[in-house]
Amino acid sequence: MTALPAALATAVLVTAGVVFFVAGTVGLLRFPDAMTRLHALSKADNLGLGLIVLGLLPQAASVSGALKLLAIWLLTQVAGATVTQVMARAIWRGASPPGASPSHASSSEAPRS
Amino acid sequence: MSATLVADGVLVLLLLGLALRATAAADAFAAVVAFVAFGLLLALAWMRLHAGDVALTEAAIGSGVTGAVLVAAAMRLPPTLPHIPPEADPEAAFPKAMPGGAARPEVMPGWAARPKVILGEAAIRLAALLLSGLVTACLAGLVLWTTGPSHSQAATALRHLPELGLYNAVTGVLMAYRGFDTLMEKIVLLLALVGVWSLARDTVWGGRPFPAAIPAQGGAVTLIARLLPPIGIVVAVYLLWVSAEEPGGAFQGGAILAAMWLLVLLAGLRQAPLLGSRLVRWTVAVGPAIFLAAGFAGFAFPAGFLSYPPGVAKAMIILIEFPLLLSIAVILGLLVTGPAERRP
Amino acid sequence: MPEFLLIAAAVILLMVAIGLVRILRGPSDFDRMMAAQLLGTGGIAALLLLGIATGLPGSVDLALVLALLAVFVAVVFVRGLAASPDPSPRDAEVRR
Amino acid sequence: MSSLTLFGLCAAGLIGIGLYGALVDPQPLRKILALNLFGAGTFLMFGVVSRRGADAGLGGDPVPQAMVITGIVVAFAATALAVALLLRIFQATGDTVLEPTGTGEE
Repeated sequence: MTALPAALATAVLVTAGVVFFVAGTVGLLRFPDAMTRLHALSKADNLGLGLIVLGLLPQAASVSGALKLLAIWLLTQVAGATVTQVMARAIWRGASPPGASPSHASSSEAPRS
Repeated sequence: MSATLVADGVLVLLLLGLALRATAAADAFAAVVAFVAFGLLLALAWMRLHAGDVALTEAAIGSGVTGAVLVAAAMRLPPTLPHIPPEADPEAAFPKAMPGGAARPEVMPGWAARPKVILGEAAIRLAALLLSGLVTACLAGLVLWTTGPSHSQAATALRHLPELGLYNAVTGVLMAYRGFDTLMEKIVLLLALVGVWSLARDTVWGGRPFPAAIPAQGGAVTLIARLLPPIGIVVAVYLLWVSAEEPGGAFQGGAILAAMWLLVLLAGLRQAPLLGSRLVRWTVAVGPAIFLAAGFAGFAFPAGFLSYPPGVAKAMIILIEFPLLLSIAVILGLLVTGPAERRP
Repeated sequence: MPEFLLIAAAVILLMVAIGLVRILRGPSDFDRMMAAQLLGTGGIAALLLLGIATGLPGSVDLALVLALLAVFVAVVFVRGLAASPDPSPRDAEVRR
Repeated sequence: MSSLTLFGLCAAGLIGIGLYGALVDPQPLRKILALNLFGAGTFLMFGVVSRRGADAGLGGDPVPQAMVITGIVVAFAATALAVALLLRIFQATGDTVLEPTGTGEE
């Protein structure tokens, strides 16, 4: 169906992407606190999805389809990075006042009110 | 084939698990998170059912915009039941120590003191369980029992599409074959908006939504709110444009536009509009009004209400759909922001 | 090739399912949001894999829409829509 | 067991879960959420019917699909109205609980 080099590239890149998803999930479950878990999540977000989109590029049916895939890739890269930053800041602010719990006491400035 | 079945099986189990989580979670916020995740996966299921248009609608409206409404409500309401008997200490009812609220009580604390109610409650739960179990069993039996192809109106719906210049059958059904439904649905949206607006206190009528102005955020939120809306606008117009041939449409595009607008409001880059302003009222009304006018224009031709004259059908549909896109976006956004809560 | 992509999609969905334990366990709402974020990303990946493997029309468009909405939802979760404390005194008492 | 049957069973399950939640949960917000799940299940059932009606070269019958799109939008409108009503009740009374029958004041 597809040329061998293209199929090979897809297989390698998609597999690598899946590996990052596995790593991200394991990290999300096993890491000790919110910040480190966020670190794990961002790996799945950026590298996992990025590699899979790159891997699917050779399989795209048309040039416009490939361009759309690239647009998705760009969008998720930028969005993933900024969302991670937003969340990290909210976690940081929510956790920082001594003795205050993130989801309750600091409701006037951080994270959710 | 079996790989598809495995993927679908995982998807179905995930859907059911998230639905259970959304009903069983003690914490309202956790339930809403599960619901949004559920909607996202449901879009995948719609894709697998070869319903791309529905998948887009579910993702944008069923999960995205509905999720925003529910999150806003979950954050303004107490996490569990606020109904505390006078002697109970609110601190004890809602311990503040656990960040995620893991220690919050599952049920209303007052119930523990009322054994009679517990009995009644158990009976109600059992009856509800039996009833919903019965409904599920009947439906499941129906699904397993009837396996053949179902009666289809696909051919009927397709018949007139070429004359309309449309190749996406779902758009064709929405705009022509059952255009009356679509018109009515706009009216329902408008009525819902009127209903939401009517809940404002008299003193703030015509004012702005949200109890106070949202301050500008700065940082990454502002960056996203500046970066994403231009992309979102392109995607929304694209979705409307391709809806003649591929999955897409005014609702899906409108929901994306609404999400982008809400993003800008959340970042504090713009203030929510005065609900009494003439601009808001006109924007909300223009799409449905043009649709209605086009419907009445159908009387000028032999076919009657909501019929499109041959030859100019496609131009007319585009003329109807672009104002609709704008109106839908504003209506959806205003349904999320809610009634006026501060003075004009 | 389609078989391989489908298996990859199933594995990712499975991973996402396991990650959802975080929605269940928390402990903080941020952990729940992270699990939802992972679900969004994994959902987009699975959708692209499924769509390209089985040639579903519009799957790439849906992925684009999901990518946009995932950001929107994440910001809504973090920021909240009601940006200021509610005037009702009762609310302050039981506020999350 | 085909994929389509799986989705049909999923729809039946969702309807059951949603119905149970809407009947039993005393919090109105959670009732609204459960009703949305109920609706999602109903729509999914429609989707299965639509897919079984695949005909004339289409992946599914477009008429149920269009009805589901309308349904999702109307469900959203109803949800938004219900939530606004709930928030207003909470604002006015400081309470959101629908009293269980037969239990007044303590």
